Amino acid sequence: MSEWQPKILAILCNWCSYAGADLAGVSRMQYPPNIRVVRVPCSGRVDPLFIMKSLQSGFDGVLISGCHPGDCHYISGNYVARRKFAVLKPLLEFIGIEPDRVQFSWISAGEGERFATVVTKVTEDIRKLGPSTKLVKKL
Amino acid sequence: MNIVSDLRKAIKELLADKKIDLFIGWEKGSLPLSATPLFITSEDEADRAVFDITCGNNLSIYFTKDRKQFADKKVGIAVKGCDARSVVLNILEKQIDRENVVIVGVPCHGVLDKKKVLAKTDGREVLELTDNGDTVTVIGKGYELSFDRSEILSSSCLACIYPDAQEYDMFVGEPRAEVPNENRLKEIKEFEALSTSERWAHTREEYEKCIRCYACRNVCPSCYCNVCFVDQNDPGWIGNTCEFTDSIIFHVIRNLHVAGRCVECGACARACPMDINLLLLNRKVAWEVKDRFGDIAGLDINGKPAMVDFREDEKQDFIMG
Amino acid sequence: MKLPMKDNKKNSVLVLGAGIAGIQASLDLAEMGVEVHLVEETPTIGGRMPQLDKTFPTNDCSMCILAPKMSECVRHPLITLHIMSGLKNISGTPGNFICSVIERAKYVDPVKCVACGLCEEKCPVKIEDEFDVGLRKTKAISRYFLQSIPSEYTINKNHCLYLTKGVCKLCEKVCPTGAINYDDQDKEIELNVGAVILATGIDPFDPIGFGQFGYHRYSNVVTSLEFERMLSASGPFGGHVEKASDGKPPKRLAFIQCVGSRDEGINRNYCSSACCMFAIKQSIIAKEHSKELEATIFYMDIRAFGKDFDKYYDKAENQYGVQFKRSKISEIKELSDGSLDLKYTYENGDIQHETFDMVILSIGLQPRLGSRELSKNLDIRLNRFGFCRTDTFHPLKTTREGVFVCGAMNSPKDIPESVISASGAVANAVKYLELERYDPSTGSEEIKEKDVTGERPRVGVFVCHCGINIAGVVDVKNVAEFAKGLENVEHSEDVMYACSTDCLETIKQRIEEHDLNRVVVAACTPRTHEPLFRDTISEAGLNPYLFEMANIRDQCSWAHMNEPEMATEKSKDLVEMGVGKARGLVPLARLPIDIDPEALVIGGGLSGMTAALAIADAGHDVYLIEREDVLGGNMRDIFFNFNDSDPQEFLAETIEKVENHDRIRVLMNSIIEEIAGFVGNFRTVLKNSAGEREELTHGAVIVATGGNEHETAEYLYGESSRIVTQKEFERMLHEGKFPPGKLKEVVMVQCVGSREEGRMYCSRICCSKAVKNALELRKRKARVNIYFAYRDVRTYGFAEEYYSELRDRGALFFRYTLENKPLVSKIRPDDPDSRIRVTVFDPVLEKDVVIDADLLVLATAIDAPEENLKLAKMLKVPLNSDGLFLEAHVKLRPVDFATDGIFVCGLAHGPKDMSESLAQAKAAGSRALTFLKKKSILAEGTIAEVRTDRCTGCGYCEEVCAYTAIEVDPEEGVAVVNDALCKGCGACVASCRCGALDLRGFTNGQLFSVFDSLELEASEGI
Amino acid sequence: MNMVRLDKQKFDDFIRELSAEYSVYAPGKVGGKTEFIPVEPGDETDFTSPVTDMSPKGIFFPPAEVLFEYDEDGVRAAETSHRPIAVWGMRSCDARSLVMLDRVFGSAIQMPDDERFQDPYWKEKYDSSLIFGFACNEPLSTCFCNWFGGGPHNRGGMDVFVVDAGNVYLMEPVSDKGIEIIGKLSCLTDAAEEDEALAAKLASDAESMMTASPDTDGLGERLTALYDEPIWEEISAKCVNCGACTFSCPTCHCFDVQDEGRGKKGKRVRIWDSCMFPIFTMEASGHNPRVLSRERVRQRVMHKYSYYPENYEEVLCTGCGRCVMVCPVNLDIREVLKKIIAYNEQVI
Repeated sequence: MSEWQPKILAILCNWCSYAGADLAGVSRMQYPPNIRVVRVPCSGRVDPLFIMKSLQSGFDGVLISGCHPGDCHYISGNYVARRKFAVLKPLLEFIGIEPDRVQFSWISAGEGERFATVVTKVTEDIRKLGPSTKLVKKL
Repeated sequence: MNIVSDLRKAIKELLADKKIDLFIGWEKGSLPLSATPLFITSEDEADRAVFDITCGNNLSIYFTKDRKQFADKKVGIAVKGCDARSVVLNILEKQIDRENVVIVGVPCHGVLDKKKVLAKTDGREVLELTDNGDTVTVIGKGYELSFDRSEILSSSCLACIYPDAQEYDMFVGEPRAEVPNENRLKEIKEFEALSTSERWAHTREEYEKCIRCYACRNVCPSCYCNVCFVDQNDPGWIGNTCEFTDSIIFHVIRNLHVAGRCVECGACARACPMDINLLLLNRKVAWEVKDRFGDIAGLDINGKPAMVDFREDEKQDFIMG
Repeated sequence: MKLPMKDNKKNSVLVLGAGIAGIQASLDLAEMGVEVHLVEETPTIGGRMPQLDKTFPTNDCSMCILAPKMSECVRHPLITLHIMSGLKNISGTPGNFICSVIERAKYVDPVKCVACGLCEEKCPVKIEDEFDVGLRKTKAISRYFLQSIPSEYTINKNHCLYLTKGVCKLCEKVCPTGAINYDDQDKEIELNVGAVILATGIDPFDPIGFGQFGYHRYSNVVTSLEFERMLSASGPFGGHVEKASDGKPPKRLAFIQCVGSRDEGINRNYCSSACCMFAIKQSIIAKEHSKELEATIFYMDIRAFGKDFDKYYDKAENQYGVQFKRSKISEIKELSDGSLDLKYTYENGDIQHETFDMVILSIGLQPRLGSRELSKNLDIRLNRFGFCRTDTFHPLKTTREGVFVCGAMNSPKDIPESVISASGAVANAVKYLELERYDPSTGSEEIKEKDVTGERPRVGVFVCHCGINIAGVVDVKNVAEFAKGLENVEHSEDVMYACSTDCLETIKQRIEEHDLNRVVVAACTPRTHEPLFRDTISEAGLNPYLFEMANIRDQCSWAHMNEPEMATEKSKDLVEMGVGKARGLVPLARLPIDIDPEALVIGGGLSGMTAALAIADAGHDVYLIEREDVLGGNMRDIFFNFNDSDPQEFLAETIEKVENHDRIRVLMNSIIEEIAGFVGNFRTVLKNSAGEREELTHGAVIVATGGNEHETAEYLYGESSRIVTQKEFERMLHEGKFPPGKLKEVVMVQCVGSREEGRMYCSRICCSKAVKNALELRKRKARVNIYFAYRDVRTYGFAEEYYSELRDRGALFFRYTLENKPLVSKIRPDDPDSRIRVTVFDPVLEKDVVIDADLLVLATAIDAPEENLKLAKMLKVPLNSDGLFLEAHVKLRPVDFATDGIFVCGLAHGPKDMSESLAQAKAAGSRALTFLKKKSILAEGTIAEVRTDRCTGCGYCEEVCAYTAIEVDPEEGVAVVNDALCKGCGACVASCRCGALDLRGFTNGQLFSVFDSLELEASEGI
Repeated sequence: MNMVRLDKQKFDDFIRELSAEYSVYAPGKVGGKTEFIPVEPGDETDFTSPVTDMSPKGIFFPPAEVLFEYDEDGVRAAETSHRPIAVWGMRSCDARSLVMLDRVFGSAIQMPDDERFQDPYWKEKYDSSLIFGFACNEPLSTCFCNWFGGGPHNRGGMDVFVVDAGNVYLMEPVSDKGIEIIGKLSCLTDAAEEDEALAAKLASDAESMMTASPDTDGLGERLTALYDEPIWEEISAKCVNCGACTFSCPTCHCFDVQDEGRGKKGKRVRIWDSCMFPIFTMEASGHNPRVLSRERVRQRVMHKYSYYPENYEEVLCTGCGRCVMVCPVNLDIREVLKKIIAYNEQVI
């Protein structure tokens, strides 16, 4: 691999987005191999610090995906999560982090194609930005 | 009408009527630029109470100190607009029992920021301060300077729209409701107008100064965790050294932890020994909370804190289409 | 889990049909400890729901909400699935049936098949895909649909080249596991069961041959089901609707309602009940896909009668701009460019033309093909439309004792009604069984669990080839080798099929050999395979939670088939992250929570009594609380029925049963002062009219507090003896006491208080009730003129027939709008018995009609009682904006609350008729029994926990928890998790600033370890 | 040795000469705050206030100091520059603070020569350092160095004592190192007699500006007697435990050790701690002997004025007044001490 390849952390909720990712695979939809998926029960489980920590660890971008509004397996977990992200995202942009580094989406269990599209877009966005530097902690 | 004498009278009455065991107010401090918190348990102590431009401290912080130290007491408290919101927020967060607190509002015209005064004097020591209303005069060894009040007010006050308590049991003087303030978003908008790299350069410059003393957190009336996430080490959330990414992440997460809870009292910024513009990010977060969820921290005693509430049809422009 | 005794007819039920109703019935039964045989005709469970893209009125993704139920069903140890099977006949007697089940040959060994799909890829025979209603091709060997459960492939013997012509065998050649078995034979088996539940569902109406709308002649005329598949993201077009004529997206859509419904000419004089909402949903979804798209719905009446449906209708019209045109389509013509010219007539006779790109026929629901034959085989009777026959007071009983029906098999139904009827049928079925309370916490074959506390992590990694599914892309050996170098990895190897029986043995062996205390399997998805591997490691003595999967197939090799090197790199990372997570895993226990066997039913109306009987009949003590001094509730005012059965007689019987039941204690004149506790352990304080208090303990609560007739101030109600509500009118009819003088002109006004500001919902039953009472009036006074002022006539289901009858009998119908309500005045203003002048605009004649009425009957709305709020607060359950109790999920959990152990039925949940109330009450009873039948329930392993030293008691966790599973203890000032109620979503954890909460199995530490596990090439900082 | 003088015009030359051998630190402005920063010839220094916002202790005892690093190849000492440090412009109070810190880090009193009790990170920097101390001609109202044996012209802890005398700096070597460096520097000239007279006048003028000290005799023992008295509640009532005092204090030296690692790579870092923080003495068991604010405030006061003097016969406070200035609630240590003295007299 000579060309630089971004590494993107994807935190997916178990019931919708992770299932959507599985469906993309079952449907043999092809998307860039740059994401590394972490499964959580619900997008409501995602602490904004997870995002900050993964950027600090050196991931070039982070994608968080949960159930569409109304679809949450846990009734309202994604709504609670949405408020956190709604504040985090503009704050990160405000301090000068490139907006595309951290992205959010809703992907349902039936949206295999959408999963592939989203991952493709996120990967391309981050590839354009180049390697993440701003929040990476050097050890 | 004299605010200070009315305030003293109110405190005395509360104590005399046994409505409270303790009143928290301010008294003149040992330095000309700082008033100091005063805990009043007897009527004669009430005569030490003052309220002026130096009374910056948000006294609601004492409710959460030492794990709700006043839990069993009836406490009266003097509040400015921002302090009142802290009290309300603490009530919503079960730190204060509404029944056990008597909120006494005082009319606030802004509190000074010592650092701004010292910038005006080029760092020369101030030995005396006179508040003339629109202007403020300071006297030091070999100089006397006057300047507009607005020049030395805490940045938090310059953007304030609720100078007075909206929730109170007594008010000394006439409380004002929301006061229009054209500067409310000025700083945020100006900063937003910069390019991403300019913003980042500024962030970097500001937060590299951080020495991780946590004064900002420790004076914050909304930061009352028993053990702050940054101090937890099983697991360790974030590094405690002055390494820049750790510092900025600490501050960003703290901003999020006070999202919908920050009353923009400015205590953090005034306490910062490194003079980091901490308010900028807090204000940005407070504005997002207001803009997106319609919430202002501590304004509605019957409401829910913003970050535990939701509406199904909320703006979700940040979610990929 | 200890299984109740097997092969005991007294403890097993056969469920025919594995749609949502069949699945729900099976799950409820199994949770009560009943052994279930679920017999399904197709190769998958799920029924119609997987075909749907979204569900109304919440636009939930259908598959998202169904999939968890499907996997729960397929994994339940008490449910035996018989796919591709049919029920041939039932012999024996109720309580002791012998069912002959034909299991058709699948030609693929389900044990060996790993659902890799190679066979389908290679199969040369293309056939129409049934699931995608012919919109795409599938193969002669296929998986029914991509997310079908079970996932194994089957061969269609009518199309397979080998089975039909004796040539090919390609699938056998490519199958990596040797799963193909061309010699497979149909089998007949006999099952001895106590009761049978039928849930064979419906078929969509087939408009072929229904020439008028040009279906199959014009390429851009499609059915609503086809359109649904087009809209579906997992459908044949990936959610991009396109016209068959030119493949371009349509700009203008026309929906034609009632195709195959409300049509006497084709023996379908019933309303299919769901199509109006279905069309509204499709128009909203289509508009969400493309903003410029225009949608018009051509309809007779919009029947948005369900909970929150009118709000949805309103949203479609006013927010999405969907056009609603009340008119009749008289002709559709295809134009040269494939677009369609619609000719339609408004009610005033205006004829219009309009051109559309696509026409969607909102097809009705009809009995399943072959239901006549089935009814003969099973000896049950059908109604005149071919639906299974039931009666008003026994809506879930077939004509054969011990055989019950649920879902849409006996009448067209939407999903929640199907789910309700399923649970309700279960309550009926269990009466024929002998059920003991059982204890799921006592293991049958206890394996001693190894204590790994304090041990250094010793991780075993198994990297699966999955034949060539993974190994064809990923360098599996390389990945396994790489894993050896990871910290704490004690053993790593590559295996051909990790899920195969011999490999599972290998895993157990390695655990033994290397003293492993954590296992990582890199293979397919944990969503399907985690339970299997967890079982495996627990057989080797490890706690099942010491397991982690890396998904290198579904989310790697299959998705990166052309990038083998990158896929291998990704696999390594995923394994490393898996090991990172595994390192920090700790054993988790599922702790038992004792369940009190008694139930508390709040409300002594029809619903409350029925629910109480359902539970009491199953052998549990029930406390039935009634605030008044009489049982019966609203039903005391119902005297007629569409058929001739007598509601009062039924009510009297029911009351007698309740009062004489030795397991029901009726507490009259009692109100609830306090309810505390949680599932299995409630404590309720009652106060009776004498002021005496009593404390009850019970395991479940059923809310059946009913509804009130809205007290209207409109239409001069209360100012004349000649203005009455439908309820009062029904009593008048019953008692024969009409206002003095002749009774010639009777006006009925519908929607009084419903469907307008302040009550934006349809009261659902008023149209049918008014039609019923009007017919009853006609029976008594044949010469009465009846004038019916309505907004939409919502006589859904079989009530439609009576509506036509009323029309046939000459009642005059006037449609009014909110802007143009009927005007009412008293002819002699001062006379309390004055006749009433009603002026109503007739949209057909386009002029006002004045009627001097002898009686004005108002169909007043059904209100939620104000006391609901108090009770809701005590129970900590939500109300909707109309003050009705809000169920856990409007589609799939219609009688449950999010909080376990509390259920709702009857008018407390929303307006509904007697049959619906009866079904829902039984359902609530049944749902309660799923808990009460257990001596204890097991808390989840992955639940939240509190570190009290860090907790400040701010209550944020309490606010975000949807299950009331965490609360701040007012004494201690710290949060306490209720293990019984926590579902493990982690919303509280992420909302806890103090770090006082954590989620077992997904702890902060474990997740941090995952984020930190990769050595990323950190670029230079700026 | 007598005083020498440095013409202020030659200040750049002075710094240049010093830089040849030393990394030179002097007060400068960083983001509006004054602290000791590395300087080069030509850089601006800032002497507006006698008390820099941050004390100079960070030069020798940084807020975060890497102790060692590790990776797969093993453990390595952290990289340092090894250049000796010269500090210009350190006031009397701060120079004295270094002596106090050196007693802790430099050696153990009982076994001064035992290397095991010497902090190499401190010693490496401090032992080779050169302190150009600065006389205070105009002490602030918050200064109270005279309370504990110091004074505006005190020479403790300095290698060279410097007086700002208008156009010139007058320098007086105090230590051997000071004599040596004065001898080496070419930009200096001998001071005149009037220079010395001026220095003496400035010294007495400055002394007269100081507020009178209360009777601090036996403060340590008095405090010990008060350990269990309720006065601590009153003293600590307004304290919000922000830690600003400890971070700005030139003598506070409590630290915490943190491991920073990811995968197989990492480092161990020493960071400043503060007795004001609730978790300051949190034990691994979860037990915390100082849960309450008053217990921690007492600890700070006791450490400075009782425990330290018990070991080293001098209080751990130079009276620089920084804590008085930075305290957000104006909890003035001078008032605290006065209160304690008064209470003590009243009780005992």
